[in-house]
Amino acid sequence: MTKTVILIQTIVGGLGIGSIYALVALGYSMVYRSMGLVNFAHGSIYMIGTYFGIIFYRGMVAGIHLPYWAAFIVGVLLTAILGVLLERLFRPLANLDLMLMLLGTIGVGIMLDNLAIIVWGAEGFAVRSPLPSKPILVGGVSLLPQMLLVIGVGTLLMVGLQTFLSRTKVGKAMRAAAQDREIASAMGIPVNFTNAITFAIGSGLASAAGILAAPIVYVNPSMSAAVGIKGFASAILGGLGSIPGAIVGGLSFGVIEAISAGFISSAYTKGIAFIIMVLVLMVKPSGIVGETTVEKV
Amino acid sequence: MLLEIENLTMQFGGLVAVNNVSLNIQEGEIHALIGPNGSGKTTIFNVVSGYYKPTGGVVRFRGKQISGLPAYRITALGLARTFQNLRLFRSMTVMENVLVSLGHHAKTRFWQHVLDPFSVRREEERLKEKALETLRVMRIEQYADEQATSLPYGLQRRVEIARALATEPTLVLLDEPAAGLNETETAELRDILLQIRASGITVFLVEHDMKLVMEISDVVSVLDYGKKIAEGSCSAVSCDPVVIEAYLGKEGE
Amino acid sequence: MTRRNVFLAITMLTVVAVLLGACGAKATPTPTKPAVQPTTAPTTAPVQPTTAPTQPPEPIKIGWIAPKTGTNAILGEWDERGILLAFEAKNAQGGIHGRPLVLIQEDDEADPTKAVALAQKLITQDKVVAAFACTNSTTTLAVVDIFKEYKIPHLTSALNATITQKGSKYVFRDCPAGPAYEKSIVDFMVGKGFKRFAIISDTSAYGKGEAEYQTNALKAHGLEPLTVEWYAIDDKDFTGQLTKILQTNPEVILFGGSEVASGLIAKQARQLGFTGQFAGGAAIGTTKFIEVAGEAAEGTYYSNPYITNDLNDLTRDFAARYKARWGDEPESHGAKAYDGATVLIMALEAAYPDITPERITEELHKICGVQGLQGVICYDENGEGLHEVGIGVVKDGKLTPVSVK
Amino acid sequence: MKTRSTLWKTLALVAFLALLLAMPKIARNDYQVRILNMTGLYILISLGLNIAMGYCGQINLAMGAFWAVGAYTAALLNTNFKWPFWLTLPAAMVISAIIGVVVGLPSLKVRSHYLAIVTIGLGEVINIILVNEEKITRGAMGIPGIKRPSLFGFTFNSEQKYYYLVLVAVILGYLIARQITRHRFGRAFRAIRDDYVAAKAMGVNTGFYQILAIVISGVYAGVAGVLFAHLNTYISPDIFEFRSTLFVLTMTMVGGMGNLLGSLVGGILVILQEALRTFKDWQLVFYGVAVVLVVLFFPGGVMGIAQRWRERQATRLASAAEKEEAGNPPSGEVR
Repeated sequence: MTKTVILIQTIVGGLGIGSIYALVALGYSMVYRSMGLVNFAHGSIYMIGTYFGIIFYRGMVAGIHLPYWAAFIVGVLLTAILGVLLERLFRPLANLDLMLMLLGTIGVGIMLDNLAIIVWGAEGFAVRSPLPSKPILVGGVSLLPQMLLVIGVGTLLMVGLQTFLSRTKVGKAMRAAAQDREIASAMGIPVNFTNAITFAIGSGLASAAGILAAPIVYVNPSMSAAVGIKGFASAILGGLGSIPGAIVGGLSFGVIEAISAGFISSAYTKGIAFIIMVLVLMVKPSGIVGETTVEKV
Repeated sequence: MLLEIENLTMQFGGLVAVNNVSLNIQEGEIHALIGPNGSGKTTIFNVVSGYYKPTGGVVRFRGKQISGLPAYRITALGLARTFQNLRLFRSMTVMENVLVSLGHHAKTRFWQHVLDPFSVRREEERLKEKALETLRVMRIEQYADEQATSLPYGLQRRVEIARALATEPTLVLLDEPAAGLNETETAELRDILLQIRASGITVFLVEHDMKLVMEISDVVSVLDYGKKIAEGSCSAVSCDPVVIEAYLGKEGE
Repeated sequence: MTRRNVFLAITMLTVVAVLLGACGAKATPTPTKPAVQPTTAPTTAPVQPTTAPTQPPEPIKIGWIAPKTGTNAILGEWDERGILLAFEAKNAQGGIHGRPLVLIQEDDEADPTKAVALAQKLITQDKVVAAFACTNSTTTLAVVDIFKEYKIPHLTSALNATITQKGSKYVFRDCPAGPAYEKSIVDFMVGKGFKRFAIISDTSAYGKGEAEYQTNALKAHGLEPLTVEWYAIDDKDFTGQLTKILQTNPEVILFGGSEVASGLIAKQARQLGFTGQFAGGAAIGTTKFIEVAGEAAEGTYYSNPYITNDLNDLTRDFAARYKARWGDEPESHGAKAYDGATVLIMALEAAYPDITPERITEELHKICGVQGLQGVICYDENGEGLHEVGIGVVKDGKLTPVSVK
Repeated sequence: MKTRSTLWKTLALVAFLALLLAMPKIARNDYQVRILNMTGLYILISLGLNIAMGYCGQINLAMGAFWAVGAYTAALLNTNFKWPFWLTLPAAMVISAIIGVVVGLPSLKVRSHYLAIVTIGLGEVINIILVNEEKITRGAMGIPGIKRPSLFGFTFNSEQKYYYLVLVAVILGYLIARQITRHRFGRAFRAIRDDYVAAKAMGVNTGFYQILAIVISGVYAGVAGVLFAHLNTYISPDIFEFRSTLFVLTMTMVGGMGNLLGSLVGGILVILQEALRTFKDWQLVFYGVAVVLVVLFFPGGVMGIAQRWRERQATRLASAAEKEEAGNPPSGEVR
């Protein structure tokens, strides 16, 4: 392997896990943008969302065995519904200050995590990939079909989301509501409805990330913590509330991790990623893509 | 010259909020800055008090350049301000609000706060006495222990001014102190402002209430679209056709 | 401080007292406990008088501290299953001379602070005579001193070598220590002619320990690992570490971390084109590793005293009962716990009727020549009972013995 | 009237202190005293967090790391150089203060959610260093054999004896926190929290006070760390992971942010959490539910309930005052 091949290989791996972070970060950013709420239970939604899909794929519910793509759709839809319910629960939190939000949503996260342990057990399981496990070799770089699926579907979802927000009526309403709640509701946009949709989409994306990643990673209730924090860090790194920011943040976080593991120090992987995040924020306090806000006097 | 504003320009992105304004304030005067909404009055205040770094020009206070200094340093040099939208500390009583401003006059060190409660208590009493004096000037000493934000609006305005005065400034910037006040309150405010000037503090004032401005100001500067269009005594300015046009133009909109 | 605040504070303190009383009032029943309800613990009288003939036999309380939530929950689950299997069987036969065994279970969340407090709870509040504590290395290291201080024997499933080197005569390991596993596998691999080793492990106390033992074992053969790479226990993508490892062109990748992460690493290494050999210690000879690694597990060598369920009559019987009770194939962690429970039961039998921590400790130290699932158990003065591990290989997705000790 | 209420206060305080002194006797066994000791340590950390977050509005989610810094300083100095508790304590205070400046610096640049993740990140980095710098910290294996403190030949070698050490630390910690927050420093902190912009205009050197608040919180956690290291005699990095920060955050908010008594009251949570153990698997589910309920219905925590009552009183007064001035409606700008 030449140096370039190694570098590309490392970056591809980083992009794979980065796509997961990005999809999770999108949930944080969308909900923050529309409700001003940072949902720290989002990691748990990611975990529950994964289970919601995979239990059908593995035939854990009344022996129903769905094909992977069908389980994917069912899981995403179920998680979207869960998102709508959670939006209702979180609505009173949206106007509180950051720490109450943090605590309230973390409380819900603890609840979800432990309910998952009670329902599905703490042990967890490995998931078989629906695609061949043999990697495709391109110029010395080995590409795993499932990883390509993650990156591909992830990209599709992100592009789709952007189109939905900019082209459709509901999407435009959501953007308007995100910009200014009061004006939007004065204009007759049902803000609670658009919030619910936002929450549903954010949760659905997290579920999609989880189900896509499941064959690569391992599914258990404690998978929520690490992805939850890194997804949030990604959203912040890109600029909280920005859709492109979440994508850029997620992908960069994944790539930074992979590169520091491969080229700097594997023991300090997470530490290096966090340090880079802090340094970026020092230079650009609103994240890579985030808008700089002028301090209002 | 107490305050010199020289060729000040403030740009936000493409928007020029203040355009090459020069302005001088003499010691001991009440200097009013007037102009239609959005003409850049508050922006000048924000630059002078250190919240914005000007994109052009300099501000000197007693001959020392202050543009670019952090706000708290400018306050420490003797230049205090109030805010157009009240910005009282909501968790504090009126007394505490004023005590915050007295903070940088305190002599006790941090270790004394940890280990030497006696000198801290002595100092606290001294500061409270000082704060009460300021409250008396603003005639709100009877509200000292009330939650500041629970007071009626007119009184909150006065707490805002009291807080600025407590920093012991030589120049105080008042941003629309009469906004939202009724006639009696405005009249009282006028007396207070004159009293402040009498005590040797220079007043730089942004105000929409023309009656008040004309009654008390020594010098009036007029801004329009970020430019200074007139300056002079009250009578001179109020007859200036440019000023009248600026105001009429605004009314005609 | 206003008067109201003072009152509030006093009220709160009263609440504290009540709460303390509340959690002291009942010895928590366990899910598998027979119908006998322990009577409310009296406030004084540390030792109960032996059972009066008219009263139902008093249960023997054994403590258990392990994670039931968090990343390490799986360890707790396996441990619990093995112990309960042994205890239930014993209770079905009437317990220790009619006294049923009760397992008082506490979740330490793999947090050493919690583990210490829970050890004190089990000892001073529930008044257990012995305990299983703990399954993780750091939690165990944290509680060893506590059990020593209160002179209560405890069995641990953790592998870190230093656990038994802290001068406590109350700690017993229910499996061989980490170095035994790693030395055996490294010796075996070197014996097969391999010379180029790379190590990948996690940064937990377990992973750090195993990697260190592997490195030491290699050094004993005059070899150095080509590289030692690390990951955090919740990492899922190892491309960075693996590309770095592959650059060193190793013949063997040694796993030091847990079963799940090692399984993922095996899978990802194969996908990155690694064609060499995998090998590892305790965590690798498990069905979980095979489940996660899938085809990539094939041909992996592992060291374990419990090589397979299909080793002898004892293990086959255990596997059958385990499957019947838990609906799952057993693996080495369950076997460790089962062995631990077995020797504890033997010590209790031997100590009867004088079932005190001191007597149990004595009896545990006397245990020697007991045939367990993992081999012949014989405790030395440090509490190490097993020293030999065998070698196995993953063949057709099954754990298969290569050499048995 | 006044003297009577003072008498009441004194009596109540004496009774309270007597109760505190008697706690180890009331507790039934070492485990319960242990929980009380841990409660004391958590209260110390919570006091620090309360000053930073409750008073100054400075988010510091690296409290677990500060706790670790204190504990590791004590452990390393004690085991390597045989420094006694009375020397490790000031050493750890100095070191946590230095780390406090480092963690505090970003607060000058970033705010709210951004600051939250920055402090989480820096906390993680400290923990990762503890895990990986084995030559110094012994890594994940932790440091055993830390000595119990002794004073004039009296060794705090049991939970009961240690309780009094912790008690003294908590009382001192509370009194000092009270002293800091009541006067100039406290006012500057609250001014920054209430209105950052206005605080600057009132001559408050916001940057200095922001960092000071983080430093104070770090020193409190550091002191708790020293006490913890000498109590537990064994420490390892996994004790100080992010969940410990979360727990302190939770207890402070349940008690009441911005009120030092809130930290004391929040200590109940340590005990409550132990009491919830009865529910086995459901323990943490109930814990989560309880947290959500507190946030939704008592956002100010226990102390907030008292506060709310007082505020309602105040608004009633204010509205009465406004009615008096009826006929001159204040401008729409009033709230």
